[in-house]
Amino acid sequence: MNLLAVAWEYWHQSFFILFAACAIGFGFGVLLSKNVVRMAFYLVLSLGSTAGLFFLAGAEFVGAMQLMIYVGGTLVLLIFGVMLTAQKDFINMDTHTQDWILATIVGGSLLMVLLFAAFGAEDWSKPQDLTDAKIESTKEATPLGLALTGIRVDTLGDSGDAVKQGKSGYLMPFIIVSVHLLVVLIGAAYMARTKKLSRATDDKSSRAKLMLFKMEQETEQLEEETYVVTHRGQSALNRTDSQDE
Amino acid sequence: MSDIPLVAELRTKFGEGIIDVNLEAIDEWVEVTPQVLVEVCQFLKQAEGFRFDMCNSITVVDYLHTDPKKAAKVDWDPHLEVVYHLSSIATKLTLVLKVKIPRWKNGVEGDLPTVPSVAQVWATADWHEREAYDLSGVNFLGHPNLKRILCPDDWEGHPLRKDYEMPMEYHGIRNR
Amino acid sequence: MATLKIDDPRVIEFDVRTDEMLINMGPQHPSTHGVLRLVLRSDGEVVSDVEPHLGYLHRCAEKIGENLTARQWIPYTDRMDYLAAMNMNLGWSLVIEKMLEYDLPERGRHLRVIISEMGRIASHLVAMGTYGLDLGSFTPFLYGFREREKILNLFEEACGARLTYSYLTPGGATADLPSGWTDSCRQFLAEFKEVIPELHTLLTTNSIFVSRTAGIGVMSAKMAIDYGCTGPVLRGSGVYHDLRFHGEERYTEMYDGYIFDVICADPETGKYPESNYEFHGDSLDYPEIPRQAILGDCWHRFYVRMLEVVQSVRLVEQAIEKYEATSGDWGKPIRLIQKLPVKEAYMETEAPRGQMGFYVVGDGDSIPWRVRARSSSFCNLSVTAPLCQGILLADIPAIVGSLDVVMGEIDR
Amino acid sequence: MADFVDHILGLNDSWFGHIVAALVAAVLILHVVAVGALLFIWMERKISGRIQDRLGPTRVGGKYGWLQTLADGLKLIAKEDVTPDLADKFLFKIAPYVGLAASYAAFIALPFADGVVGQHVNTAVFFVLAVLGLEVFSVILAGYASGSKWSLFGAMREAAQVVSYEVPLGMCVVVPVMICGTMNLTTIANMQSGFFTNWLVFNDPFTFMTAIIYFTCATAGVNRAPFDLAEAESELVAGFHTEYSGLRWSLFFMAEYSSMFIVSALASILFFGGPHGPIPITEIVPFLSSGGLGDPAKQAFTESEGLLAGWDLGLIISRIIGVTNLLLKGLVGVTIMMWIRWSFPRLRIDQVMTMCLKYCVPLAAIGFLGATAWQALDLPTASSVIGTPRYKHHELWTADHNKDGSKEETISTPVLETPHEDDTHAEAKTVTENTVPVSVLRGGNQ
Amino acid sequence: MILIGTVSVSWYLAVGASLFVLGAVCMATKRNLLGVLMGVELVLNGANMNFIAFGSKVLRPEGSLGLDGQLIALFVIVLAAAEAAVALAIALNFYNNHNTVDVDRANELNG
Repeated sequence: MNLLAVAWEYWHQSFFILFAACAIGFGFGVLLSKNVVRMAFYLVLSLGSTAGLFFLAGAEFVGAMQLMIYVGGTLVLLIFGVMLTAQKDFINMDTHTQDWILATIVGGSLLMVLLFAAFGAEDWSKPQDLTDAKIESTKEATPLGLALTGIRVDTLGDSGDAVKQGKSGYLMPFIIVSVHLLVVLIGAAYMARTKKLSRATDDKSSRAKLMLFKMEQETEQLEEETYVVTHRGQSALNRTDSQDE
Repeated sequence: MSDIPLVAELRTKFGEGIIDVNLEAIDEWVEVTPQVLVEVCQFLKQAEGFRFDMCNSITVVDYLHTDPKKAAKVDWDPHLEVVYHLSSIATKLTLVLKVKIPRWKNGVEGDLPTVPSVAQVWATADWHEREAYDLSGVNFLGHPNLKRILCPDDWEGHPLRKDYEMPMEYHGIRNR
Repeated sequence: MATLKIDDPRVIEFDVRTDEMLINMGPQHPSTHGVLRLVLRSDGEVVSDVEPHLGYLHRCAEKIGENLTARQWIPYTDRMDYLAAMNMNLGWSLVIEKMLEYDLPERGRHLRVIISEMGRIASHLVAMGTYGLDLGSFTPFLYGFREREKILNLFEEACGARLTYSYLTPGGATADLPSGWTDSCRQFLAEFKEVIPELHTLLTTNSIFVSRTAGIGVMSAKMAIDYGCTGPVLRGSGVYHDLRFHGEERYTEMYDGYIFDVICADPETGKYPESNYEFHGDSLDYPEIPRQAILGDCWHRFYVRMLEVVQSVRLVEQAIEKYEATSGDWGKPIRLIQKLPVKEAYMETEAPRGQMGFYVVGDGDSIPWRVRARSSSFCNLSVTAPLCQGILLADIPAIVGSLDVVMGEIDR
Repeated sequence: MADFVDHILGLNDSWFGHIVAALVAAVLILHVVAVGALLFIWMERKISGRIQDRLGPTRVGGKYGWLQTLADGLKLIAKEDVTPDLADKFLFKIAPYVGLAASYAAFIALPFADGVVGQHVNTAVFFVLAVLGLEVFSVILAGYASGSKWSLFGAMREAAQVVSYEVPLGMCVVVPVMICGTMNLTTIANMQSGFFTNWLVFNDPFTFMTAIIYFTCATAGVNRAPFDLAEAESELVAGFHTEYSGLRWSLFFMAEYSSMFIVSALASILFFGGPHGPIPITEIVPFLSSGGLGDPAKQAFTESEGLLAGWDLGLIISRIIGVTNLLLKGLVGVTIMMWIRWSFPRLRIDQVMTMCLKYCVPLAAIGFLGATAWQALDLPTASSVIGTPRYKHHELWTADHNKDGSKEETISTPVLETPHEDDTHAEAKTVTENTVPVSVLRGGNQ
Repeated sequence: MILIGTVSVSWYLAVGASLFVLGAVCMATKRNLLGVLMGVELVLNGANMNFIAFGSKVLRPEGSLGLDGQLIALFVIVLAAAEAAVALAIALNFYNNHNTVDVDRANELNG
């Protein structure tokens, strides 16, 4: 009982393992599944669990940002793309076997190198004391916001001159990224529209008809006859003499 | 007879195209030959004092007595009558046009008699003529898409014909 | 239609390529009224053309008419426009009376005005309710039916039935109105006048309803006449034509001595006739027409129906006074096997949905030689194809709903 | 809570305590969702009945038919869960759970009263919006997995609508966050304690406008009332959940009702004072006011001493009053949504989109700019004019903080002072010259 | 439950590395254009993981990147959104002109 009690003190560690397993497991899901829609769904779950890892690392703001912008925005865009193109034969496209063998060899070796590096450096794997109090105290939403607007509140006391005045914030990159986003999205929207008529239906497609219908309506001038009449209707034949009584 | 302004105009314009004008009937009607029907309709639609711009209904009446006794008593021989009820919104006048056509095209059973279509004159005639073709079996020449409107497309026979026999079954469903 | 070349500058660019598909809307789709089937050619959002398929409710009532006498065919007229069965019976009775040159006593005439105008109110209430249902709001439907139930109770007192009455027959009506009926009718009218402004706020002046219907399915007067549309659909496009005013002698004499005005916007000014009629204390000022409404669009057709209800209320009030002034024979029905002369007669009456025409050819026997019913919804529906070209999928219920079609009448 | 459990079972800081504490919190929130859904379905029937001049359910279980939802539930559970053969089995089955999980997860960071919250998340507002954004996946998956082109239409339309309405929603939420200087919902709620003029909605005309726009975008984001394109019965035959039946279908509805509640609860916290009622009972009645707002010692659940530490009755009652207050406001929000649903026809998809892009986004932007200007120019707000004293926190970042490296910020004493009279940064003057006089309003020590 | 000691930066690096490799392999093997895009997303997330690991005060109280790590992670997320938009625009354009999304068949350079 005691052993378990000790193990559980580090709930941080247990959640880490949970989220890491999800992230890597669904990553494999993305890799192995043939159906492109399933791949998209696994990717959503994998990125969701990485957001969980960010929360565990104390980066709350980035975690929420990842959930909202990355998963809620980018992947929705991706799924829209999947929906529009995943028709008939493009859903299940399996890769050829020799690609698989080559990819696993290269991937595996790269992974080994990286893992060795990760665990090699002694400084990185020093265990820390992770009690609850520690987690609570790291509130960075406000300093993060301020840092983006140029005032580095958290490095006020450092010795370096520029840093001392807390002026080494991220105002410049912040502005550049916003302008960059604007330009990119406008470009993407412009590029995404098709230039030519939809080939499948030539001029019978609905938009072409709509266009022609509108043109006809303007050209054909509707002569409005006024229908104001006084007397009652009766057969035209039994009126003998004058036209109107 | 010819003192009625409309009839006078029609006579001058179409001569013997206008066969006769019946004034004693409850709704006076003018009988017209099929050949001259479309011009008459166009004229009636544009004529200054009349302007029959709405075609209320197109009906086909089948004159045929199936049992010989009654057939003998009647003075007309079997024929079809296509009746056009017109009315004018502008002048609030009404008119009935009639066209007499043989029951089958030059006597051959199964060939539908033909009447030129007035769908170009009034757009509403499009559906009325399709219904007349569907129920009474009259082939309207020049109709944009003449196919059955009320009965299923593969139905044989025209129900409103006097000599119409209900088919025994339709797609396996017993009718009688 | 001019053919479209690829490098034609007027070609509008399309966004992502979508494949055209044929979509079946109906015959059991919730928003089509009864068993109407619309085959849409659409790419998901924009509909390129619509083709209505009819005949799902076709019983060939005209063939049956050739085996029944005039009075025996009355129940078939009920089942044509089952939401306004009274007006159908009236149409058939008038044609037979025209053929027999049968004149109706004074009391019978006023009785017919009361009953047909009440039938019009009931039918327009259903039209308003189902149109609200098409556009997604459920509440007007229940408000409309709550009032309609009261009218049906009155009809039940008069003739025992609630939907297919067979009450007005050639020669008058099967029975006179029970005593006290006119008082309960007056009481209903008094209550109904309070409800009308409520119904207006529910739909007519509701900003979402206006944005869904104004400027949609615009039909010019010329097109309406060309396609044979009649009734509120025709008057919605500004054509001043109401058979109660401009109909045949025999029909318009029924409305002799009544003061009412035809609801139709004046094409130039787009204004409706002022409601000079004093209405539960203050005169009911019609809600004003929204900016984006164009003459001949769905909103105007709906608006014409709502105002016609006010005129019908006015007519019924006058008819009750005139009815109570007369006494004696209310017009007993003609003999069951009344011989029909060797003549033919055609008569159109102003049914709630448009001009309902009946054509009878007699051959001396009591069973007519040929019977023909010209239905108003049949022609009104024929307008959907040209109107629904190039519109959004969500507008189709709006347009078909504004035409207020009943399948029983179309398929006969 | 965990220590309370240890206290009873005699263990010291055992893992069992932690799990039980977590379970208690989870079940409490589950109740809000499940019982809420039950209540809302019954309310929907009753309210739509009243609007349509009829009675609504009166027979099932007593006069007011309050067991009606149970009957619905049983019916739905009894119904067979049909999966269309064209459907993509796995995605079809998982879609409703994704939706429910998303809207349920948002409850973690929603504070029901001052200390009564699942998990203190500093960026609570951002977290709730992010999680609500995930609900769109359940719609897309349901639409795609049902195989039929009708449900695909519904899914694509609704996904486009929900994603595009997140933009104005986010902009409206930024206004209260900016005024209170923190994203922590508990602090935002505490800022609005005291008389109702302290509510942010009356702060200045721009926040008033933002509150209204927030509510409209929230209704659209949750797919209710005039914006419910997905189940536009009249065109697309019940949109994306056409193929669902039985329990799965009811899960979709549970998700919809729970996200409706979250959105209106968020509205009440951000704009309408959250757990703090119009008349501050907890402050006036001396017995109840023992628990100062935002005081770390008095936090519930997760803190070490736990809710029932010293059996401080006054504290408990004031928390309970706070919780009921918030639930009632959430209920009012949901009622308004139902009221709108039953009195308006539905908008077309392009009208919904134009309304979002042409009306909601610009208005939200104006609201934001106006509120910023109002703050910057320090114009009189409702609370400063006739406001009663309210909880005021003050965040001070000075150089000497970081010297000892322990990052212990000075806890601004949660004394209730009327705002704006201590704007002279009294404490800031005494600090060394390399202080960055950033007076940023920050929450207590959560 | 093996005892892996307290969670340290190297564990985060390991997860980041595996995500990175998964993304790379996915980009290499997928024939569907959108599959490649998903691979790119995984790679970017792997990189983000490292930034957060070094930047978090919880894992390395002293000598950590401080806020810079998280700020760069923010920028990565935002730029990934922009990149995904452009990539999808290209993919849809390609789909509309060549009626296929298969990567192998994208060999001509025109149009």
